[in-house]
Amino acid sequence: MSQATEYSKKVMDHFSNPRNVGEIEDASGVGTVGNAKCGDIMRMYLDIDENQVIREAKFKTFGCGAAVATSSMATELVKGKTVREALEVTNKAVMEALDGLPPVKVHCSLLAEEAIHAALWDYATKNGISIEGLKPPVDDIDETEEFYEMQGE
Amino acid sequence: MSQATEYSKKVMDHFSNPRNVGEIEDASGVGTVGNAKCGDIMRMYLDIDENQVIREAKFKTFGCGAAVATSSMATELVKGKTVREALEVTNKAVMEALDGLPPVKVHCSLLAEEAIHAALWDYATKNGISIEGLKPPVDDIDETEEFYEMQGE
Amino acid sequence: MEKKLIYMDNAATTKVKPEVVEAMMPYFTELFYNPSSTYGVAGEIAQEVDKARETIADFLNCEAREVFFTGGGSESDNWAIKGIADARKDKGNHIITSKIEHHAVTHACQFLEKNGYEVTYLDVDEYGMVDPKAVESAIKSNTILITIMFANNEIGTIEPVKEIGRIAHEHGVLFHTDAVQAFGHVAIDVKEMNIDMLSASAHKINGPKGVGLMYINKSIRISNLIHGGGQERGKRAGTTNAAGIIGFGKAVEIAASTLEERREHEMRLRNHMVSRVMEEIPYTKYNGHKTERLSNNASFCFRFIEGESLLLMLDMAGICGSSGSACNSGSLDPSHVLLAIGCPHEIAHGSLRLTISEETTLEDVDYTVDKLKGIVERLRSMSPLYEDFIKKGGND
Amino acid sequence: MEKKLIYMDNAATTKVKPEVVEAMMPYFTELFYNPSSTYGVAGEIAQEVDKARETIADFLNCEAREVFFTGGGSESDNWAIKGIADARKDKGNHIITSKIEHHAVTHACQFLEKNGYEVTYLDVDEYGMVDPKAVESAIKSNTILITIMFANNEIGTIEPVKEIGRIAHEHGVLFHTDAVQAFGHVAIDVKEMNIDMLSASAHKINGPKGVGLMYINKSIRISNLIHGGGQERGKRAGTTNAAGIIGFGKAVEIAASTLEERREHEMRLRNHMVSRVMEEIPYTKYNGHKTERLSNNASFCFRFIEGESLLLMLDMAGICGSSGSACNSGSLDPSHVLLAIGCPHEIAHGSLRLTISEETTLEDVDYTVDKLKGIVERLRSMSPLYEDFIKKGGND
Ligand SMILES: Cc1ncc(COP(=O)(O)O)c(C=O)c1O
Ligand SMILES: Cc1ncc(COP(=O)(O)O)c(C=O)c1O
Repeated sequence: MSQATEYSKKVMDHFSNPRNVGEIEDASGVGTVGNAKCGDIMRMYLDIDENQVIREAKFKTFGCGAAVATSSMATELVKGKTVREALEVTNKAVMEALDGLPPVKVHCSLLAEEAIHAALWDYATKNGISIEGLKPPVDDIDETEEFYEMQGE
Repeated sequence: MSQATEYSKKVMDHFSNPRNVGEIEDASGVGTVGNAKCGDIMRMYLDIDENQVIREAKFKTFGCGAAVATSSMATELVKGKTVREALEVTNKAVMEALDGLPPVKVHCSLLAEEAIHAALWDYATKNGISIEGLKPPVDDIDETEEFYEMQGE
Repeated sequence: MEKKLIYMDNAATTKVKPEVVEAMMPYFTELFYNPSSTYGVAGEIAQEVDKARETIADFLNCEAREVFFTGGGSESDNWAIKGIADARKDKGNHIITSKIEHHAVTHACQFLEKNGYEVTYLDVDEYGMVDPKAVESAIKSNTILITIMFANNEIGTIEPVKEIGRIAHEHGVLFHTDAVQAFGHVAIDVKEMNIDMLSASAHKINGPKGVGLMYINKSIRISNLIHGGGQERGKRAGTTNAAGIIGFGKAVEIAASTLEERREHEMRLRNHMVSRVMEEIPYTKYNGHKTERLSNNASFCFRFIEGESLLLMLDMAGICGSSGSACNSGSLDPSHVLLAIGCPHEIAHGSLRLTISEETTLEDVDYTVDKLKGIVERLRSMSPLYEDFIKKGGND
Repeated sequence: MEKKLIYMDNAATTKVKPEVVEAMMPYFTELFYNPSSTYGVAGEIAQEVDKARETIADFLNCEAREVFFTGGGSESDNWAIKGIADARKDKGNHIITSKIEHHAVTHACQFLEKNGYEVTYLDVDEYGMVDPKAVESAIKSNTILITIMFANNEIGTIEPVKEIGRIAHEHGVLFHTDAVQAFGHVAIDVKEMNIDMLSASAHKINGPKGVGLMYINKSIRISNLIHGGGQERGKRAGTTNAAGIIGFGKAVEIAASTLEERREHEMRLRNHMVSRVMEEIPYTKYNGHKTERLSNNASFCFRFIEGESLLLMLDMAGICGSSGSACNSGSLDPSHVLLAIGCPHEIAHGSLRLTISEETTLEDVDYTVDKLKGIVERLRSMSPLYEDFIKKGGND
């Protein structure tokens, strides 16, 4: 099925004009998730101030339209939030903010959630902080992905 | 496939205007071949004079377009012939005179040949004559028919 | 082709409606794209295909995702039977069908018989009715599928589908129905009628040839008949025939909205035709059920004459009819359906099927009966069987 | 949809030519009759269907009665493979194919593997070429069929079909070729090329979707995929899709008469496109064979970027292309063809297939390359893989 018509307007908007593309030098936290074999890699950069507020978020993504859009939306959603609030930006929140995703693309939103977590984990590790509810990033998310692919028919 | 276009013009002519339809009262010979189960029955009436010349031939046929046309052509071909000459009116001769038949209809021309033979046999029997080369009609021509059907793909 | 033809062979195929042609047209040229492609224009075509799917789903009272497009009714029938046979081969190898199914069903079943499956071909009564009780008795522990047609293509009899479906479900057996003749002519509610799978074909309801469908209840696992690309949710491969499907959708939309009026019109004319034929042409049998039959179907056997000759003469009079089913013309065997309802061979040979449409007029019908009368007389006057019958005093 | 689209996806499907639409039109309405019917008008349609069959037979250098119409390329492929598997099951159960076949072939083979057959999937070289010697080595005493595509749908490579056919015949094995991409684009002589069976599809050569064919050498016995009525000499049931077939015939007639000029035009533009892309876009791989390839096909892998994003951006620029094969879009797996020619997964994800036609202009090509260049740059600037690559100094 055609992606262009399966994607919501919001997804197409975030894909064609992605917000916050780029790198942050000396970022407080950087997380990279996904792998090239599966066709999606997201890298998220966070700049976090002393009050644990996310001042700035940037991303780079190798992946499909949904991967780009969810990355873009994820950066938008975490900006200005505290670390704790950012943890609550789930894949569902990202999907809802994008007016939904086609079933086969749900895994992209999961990847975005994981990218946030991975960047936060990096920040926590670097600063010796422990953030409640944050788990270490999985090395290879193949399994999770496959599970979610199956959900999407 | 459509019979109307598979049949030659000659076949369609003899089907739509069959020659010599009818009965001959007190015919010199009458022969009926085929069976209703297979969908074709031909009955041929011959009026044969003392010189063994066929003065008149008539037919009745239950069957498809080709059955009617071959019966009609067969009566035309035997009329005016001697009994011996009539024996040489083979199914091939009938087919050729009709500019050919579709493969699945070849058995009709065979039936026409057999109808002539059956009528001649009846004539020979009634008059105690033996006609060289004439065999008694087969009771059930199913087997022969099936053979010819197979030929016609 | 100047002379006007009276078309009385709507069970063989139907004319594509101008609205349907119009609906299809853009998808040959401007919108020729492959609906599976990524680009936007392709996606718009995919949406039109899905609209057709929804129209059809509404008509059948099922979900759009339970409708799968195929290349025709025969493909759907083959898919249903072979697909279930394969998917359930671990569960059993027995299939129940009837003696009056279309060849797409019977020949698919015969193929399976050569491959280790067992098939029960149920008898029908003199009207072509399958007895639901006979279906029930035939069910065994290894029965995996019951396939009984919705309406017969030759004699028009409508089968007790709902009751057969109920029985199938009671015994945990799947129920498929070949509705190629019924779809678009009779209201069908697959849920209410206990139908698990249903075959239909566009060209029988003023849609294009080469497009069919299968409704498959979403709970059913079936193997593909055509493997390959991911079209039709991975269940039927092949580049989506967008023009054909969109035409099919349009045809169903029209058929749905005209169902009742068509039925009434056809019933009125068909009944008039049947009364006249039965009154005016002696030694005639009316085949099929009196009431439980398709509104457009009339099927007769005229004794002492043969079907092809009859059709040729009708053709010369500008009337298109059929003898048995169109697929079998040119074959030398009499219809298996007529034999199954108990016609002797020689009577089965003299069959005529006239199937009208909403476009048929009273004049068409009266002209047809007038001509038919003369033709039957003429052929009988040439028939040795009739000669014998008369000589025997008109008694068998 | 006002903006002009540049269509570079002719391997997915093609626009139906106006002459083809015109040829089909009458068979939807005035001449809608079922070609199998008895009446004269129906017979005239049957004759037109047979004319199409003859046109195609001439084009392939076979007899008309060796051409069988189907519902598409996928059906033909499934028929060839499953039909021979069934017909020869007493002779053997081994099939030889390649790793780069269309899914219609590979998935049909996988289905057979679940049903007791054994399939050898031959490797190809980095250009996608099957080695005839490897075919020969794979033949065993129980081999019943070799099926190798004529030309690949993703990378355009033309296989050494004639040589493979020769080997097949030397060993008394049947040879089928999926020529869906090649038919109408490359001259094919089935006799000269030792082809026993060949699949083709109308919509790849400016004909309608939902119509395909199979050439089957007259000496071959094959089981039906679709059982039922006696159409197509009893080998493929289903009411004859007269409009579709007549359209197919017209498309072949045109294709036959324009073969050389189309090839030259396409080669010139394709080569220009490839040179520009390879010169102007770094880190790009040109997939497929340099010379033994379809004239309209160009296939690239752009490192560090992903295909769907690329396609979406091309779409926004009004360019229709494809990534892998159209049937698989939306799937998350990279193309099995690109993996088979040795592309690593992440590179295979960045593939783009551009397939031009006789209607493509030099301006179209230049516009496409210009846009493509910018899009690849933009996507790379967003790519973490590219970032890593550059940080490592541009070396792997
Ligand atoms: C090589 C090849 N084989 C088979 C097919 C299937 O053909 P169709 O879509 O007509 O079923 C295609 C195209 O989709 C193809 O490119
Ligand atoms: C009852 C029935 N089943 C199946 C078919 C086959 O449909 P199609 O010709 O579309 O393959 C037909 C008509 O030919 C039919 O009448």
